[in-house]
Amino acid sequence: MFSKILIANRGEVALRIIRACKELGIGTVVVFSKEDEHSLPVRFADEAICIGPREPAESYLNVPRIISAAEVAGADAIHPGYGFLAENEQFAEVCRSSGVAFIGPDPEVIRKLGNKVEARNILAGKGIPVIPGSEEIVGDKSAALKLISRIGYPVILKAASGGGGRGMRIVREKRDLNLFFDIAQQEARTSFGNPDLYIEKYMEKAKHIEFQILADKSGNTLHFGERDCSIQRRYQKLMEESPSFVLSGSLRKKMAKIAVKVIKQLNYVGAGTVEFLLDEKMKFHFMEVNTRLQVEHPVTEMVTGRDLVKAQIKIAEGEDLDYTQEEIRIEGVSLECRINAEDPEKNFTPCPGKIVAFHLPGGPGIRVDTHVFSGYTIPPFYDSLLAKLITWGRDREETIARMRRALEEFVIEGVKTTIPFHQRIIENEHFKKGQFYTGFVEEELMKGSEI
Amino acid sequence: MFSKILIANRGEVALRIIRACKELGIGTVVVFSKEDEHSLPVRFADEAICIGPREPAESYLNVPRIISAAEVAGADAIHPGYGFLAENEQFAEVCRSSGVAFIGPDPEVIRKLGNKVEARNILAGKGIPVIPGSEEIVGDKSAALKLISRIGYPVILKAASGGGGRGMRIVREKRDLNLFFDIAQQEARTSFGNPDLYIEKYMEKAKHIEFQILADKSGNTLHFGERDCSIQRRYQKLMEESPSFVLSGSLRKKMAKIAVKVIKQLNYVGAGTVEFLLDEKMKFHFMEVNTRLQVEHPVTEMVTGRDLVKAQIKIAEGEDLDYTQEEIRIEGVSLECRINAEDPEKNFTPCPGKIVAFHLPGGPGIRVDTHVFSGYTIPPFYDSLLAKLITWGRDREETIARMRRALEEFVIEGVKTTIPFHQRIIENEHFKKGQFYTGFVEEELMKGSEI
Amino acid sequence: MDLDQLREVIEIFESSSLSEMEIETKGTRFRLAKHKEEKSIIPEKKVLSPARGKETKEPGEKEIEERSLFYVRSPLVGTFYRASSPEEEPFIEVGDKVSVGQTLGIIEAMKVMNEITSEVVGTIKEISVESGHPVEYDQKLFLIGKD
Amino acid sequence: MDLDQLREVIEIFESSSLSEMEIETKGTRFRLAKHKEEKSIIPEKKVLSPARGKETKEPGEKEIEERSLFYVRSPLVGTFYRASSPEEEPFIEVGDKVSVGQTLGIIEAMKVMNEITSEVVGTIKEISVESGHPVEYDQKLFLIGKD
Repeated sequence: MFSKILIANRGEVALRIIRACKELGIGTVVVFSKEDEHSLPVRFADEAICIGPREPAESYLNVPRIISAAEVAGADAIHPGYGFLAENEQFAEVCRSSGVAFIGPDPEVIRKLGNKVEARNILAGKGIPVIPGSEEIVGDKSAALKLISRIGYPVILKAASGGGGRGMRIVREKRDLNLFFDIAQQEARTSFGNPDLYIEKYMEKAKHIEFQILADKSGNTLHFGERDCSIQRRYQKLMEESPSFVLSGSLRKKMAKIAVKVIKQLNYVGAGTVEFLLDEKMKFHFMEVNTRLQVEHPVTEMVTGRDLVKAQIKIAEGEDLDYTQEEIRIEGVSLECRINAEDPEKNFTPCPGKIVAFHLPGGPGIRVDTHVFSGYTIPPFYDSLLAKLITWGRDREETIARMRRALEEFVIEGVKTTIPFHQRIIENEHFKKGQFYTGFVEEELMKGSEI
Repeated sequence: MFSKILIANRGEVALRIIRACKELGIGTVVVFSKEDEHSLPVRFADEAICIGPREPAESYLNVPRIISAAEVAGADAIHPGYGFLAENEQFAEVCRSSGVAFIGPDPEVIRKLGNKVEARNILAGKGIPVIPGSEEIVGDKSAALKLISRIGYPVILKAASGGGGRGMRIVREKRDLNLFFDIAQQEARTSFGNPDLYIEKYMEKAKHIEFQILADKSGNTLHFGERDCSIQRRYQKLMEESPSFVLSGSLRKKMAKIAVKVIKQLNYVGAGTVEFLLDEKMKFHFMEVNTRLQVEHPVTEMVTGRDLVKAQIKIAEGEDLDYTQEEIRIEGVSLECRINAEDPEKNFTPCPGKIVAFHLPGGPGIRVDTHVFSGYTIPPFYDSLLAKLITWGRDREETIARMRRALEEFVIEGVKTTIPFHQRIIENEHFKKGQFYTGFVEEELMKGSEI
Repeated sequence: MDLDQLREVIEIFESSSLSEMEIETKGTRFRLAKHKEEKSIIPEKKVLSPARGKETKEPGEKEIEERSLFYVRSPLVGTFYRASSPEEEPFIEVGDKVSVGQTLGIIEAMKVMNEITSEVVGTIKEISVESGHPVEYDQKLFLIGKD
Repeated sequence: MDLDQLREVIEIFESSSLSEMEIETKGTRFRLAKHKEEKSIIPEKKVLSPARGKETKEPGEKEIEERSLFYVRSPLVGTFYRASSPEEEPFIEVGDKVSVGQTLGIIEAMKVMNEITSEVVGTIKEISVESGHPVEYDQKLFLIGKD
């Protein structure tokens, strides 16, 4: 068993990992930037080590400083959380060579899955239904046109090393390609240090459905049901639910089987998420594998009653999963709202600042994961996630009703938040019927409106 | 369906009922004393009506004022919560005659069960194993001695109209009887307006085990498993868990069957709790029925996934329970700590005052029911319950580990609380092994100590 | 006293970050203080009960009440009536003189009519609730100018 | 009353770290006060990291630092050494004169030895960390009195 875990992250996910460690009786050391000196993870961890100034490159993204902190503190494992270095193969590599366990898959696996084109090609060859698209980097517009002539419009340009929506553009006609190709390359270069693009068929009105997987070192690979993450804005997830309202039992089984197959193919160990697009005709297509804990993991924890972070740690310790697929039961429905410090009336502009009042909702079926407290100042240097509000109910109706009253009870003063936006979504008739897709927020909800 | 429910209570239970109503889409009107003008229930209810000054007799216990408020507000039902008028048969009676639904059993049933001696006698005759004791009021010491000669020492004196530990005394020898009989009578008179006492055999090292029941108007009577409420101080429950760690599956079934039988015998409709004492030899004895929602109902909600308050309201609306006993599954383990504004180092003296800092624990498996917020002043006129902290885990170990870290995360400044006391209990080896009984806190934990 | 100087002192104080200042010079003493409002973290009720909606405390009201004005407040929850029946004239109107013990209105609670009587001698300055409207405990019903 | 003097007094008080000040001179008395920031609702860390435990900010430190004293702070996380090996003499001792660029100590991070050098000319007043102890980013290592 690990005796001390270093948490190489900040905010609510750092707190989430500290909580898991405390429950397992494992010591915690959190690294932090000068800016986060008074944050909750720093207060609640057993130890805290300042590793640099506020700039992420000098702190949370700085591999040598984090490794050095692990050595100084005598940590025997590092949990990267999500974001920052969570999917960085070099970091995982340095951890290994420094003799510190990296809580995540092997660097080779991260590398393979980090290159989206390579991952597509590997898996397409093994009978996984991938989205029609390019088998290699698309270097210029003429190569793009050639591919499009084969798969047809619309298509989507994506960064080969990408994620999080940056470098992505939908191309519905030739004109769009001329407009967007160079911009997308430029964005990919700025965001990921790699301008390479690839092209996929764009699925209209498709849902984003992902399966949570845990795989141990002995090859036991279990799935924990799916999450529907189709409520997005600019490819950023805003709300997630589990299970999906539209999946039939047999389709769920089929997709889960493929998801497990993907993970097994890769000799993957740890927690991972297999993402699919589900099109209007209920055909599903493999998109990618995320090799980290997901922001939205709590909805899966709520419906399965399993603590995914503790499971992740135990797998990294070499423990085997001591239950079978049949023992994982999905009970009820869970919904998560990401409450961001953003102004939904002003195009979701980030709203850093001091929280002057903070009152959490409570009662049955409510979970809140947050690092914010009354008096805390949200720094402008990191992301704008304030709190994850998660509700559970026996059915989707109860879950939504709880979310409605919890959003009403939640008091955050001092900064603008996305609470009014979430309130608007849960009152939407299409949302209530499960009729939403990745373009829903922008194409339907925000059509002709301020939000 | 009810369109508006009046909540005749204050504090966390008023908030609990408001939450249930909001989730059901039912309007709420809360009554309050002048003292509670700035309380959370007053802020969160749709409407709020001040009914009197801070003295309970002039506000929360004043039947005409509450009924008048219901009439003025046009409420079609009243939820009494727990405490105050929750088990008052006259109140239930006046509600009925005023044409307002009382969310609880019929006044006749409340009356029958309110007289503990009568309830014992009715049920003993129907084959329910009651605790050996008096079949009528014990008027004086000589009558008491006569009874004791039959059942033997130790015995316990109880108030016939009692509850909550007042008027109760353990008698281990004749000298105790002389010492305590008059005091107990006096306490019973002061507390319940009735000096009548009865006597029961006192069970050494017995556990307090109670079953949660719901019964609808069609006679469907379902149980929701048991709660072990043996962690008490002066007969006041401090911690509760579900399920009990010591019950075997067959014993649980047997006790549940008797509990359901008790409720059916009485033609009881609504939510009720059947209390048993489980002695050292694992023999169980019926104690009494509580005809209200219990403070500790959340632990049952956590392990069954059922909202008991919403169920209670639906039954009062005339709806039938639409599931069977087999569909009620007990999953995992839940524990509740009652965080009181009391100083555990000074004999649990109440500590009213202003809350200057209030920070709730969060993350997986945590539920908090509280009416307190930062800046709230706890008035000295009502009870000292600050918050109920409830944790859930797949097994008892996980539940206790979560409680440990949640108690650590919980910040309450401005008043003394019982948090250190709860921390001490969960670290106790006997507690961890489930080896505790109603006298545990006073006879073992506090032996030779300040707490 | 030099008021211009006072104005200047206040200006200096206001533009500073100080929260308190005392100056004593040549027989004159200034004490200036800024107090921060302590805000409740819970938002104000969105929907007030019909009865509570009416009640707004004006500044200095307490002082006024103590001196010459007197509020008659509701001793209970119920429905307020200004007359003994819809056909009758109201018991009193604004401007009427009232004596101690005189009936001002009625509050119906649980089918019982409770008379509201005056505790002072004076003139009705204001009737705060409309007839037929619900009232809560301690709600203001009448304002009387004491004689 | 001399308002210019008042302004100057306030200015001096504001730029200080004081929370209260009283002055009485030639028949004039000033009392100035600043109120403390509200307290964080989260309790202080019970267990500080070994490195952070050492850092305690004394009042007025900022001023001192600006004028004649200079803190050398750690630019990275690692283990601090006062000598190049356990057998060697420490690079410097309290009281030693140091010049710009002179090695004061070493911080080992990931098996790499990073020299800590002086940016000023002066005298070592204090060595804040023991040899062999871990240090974090921005932690004070040496106090130098500038010449």
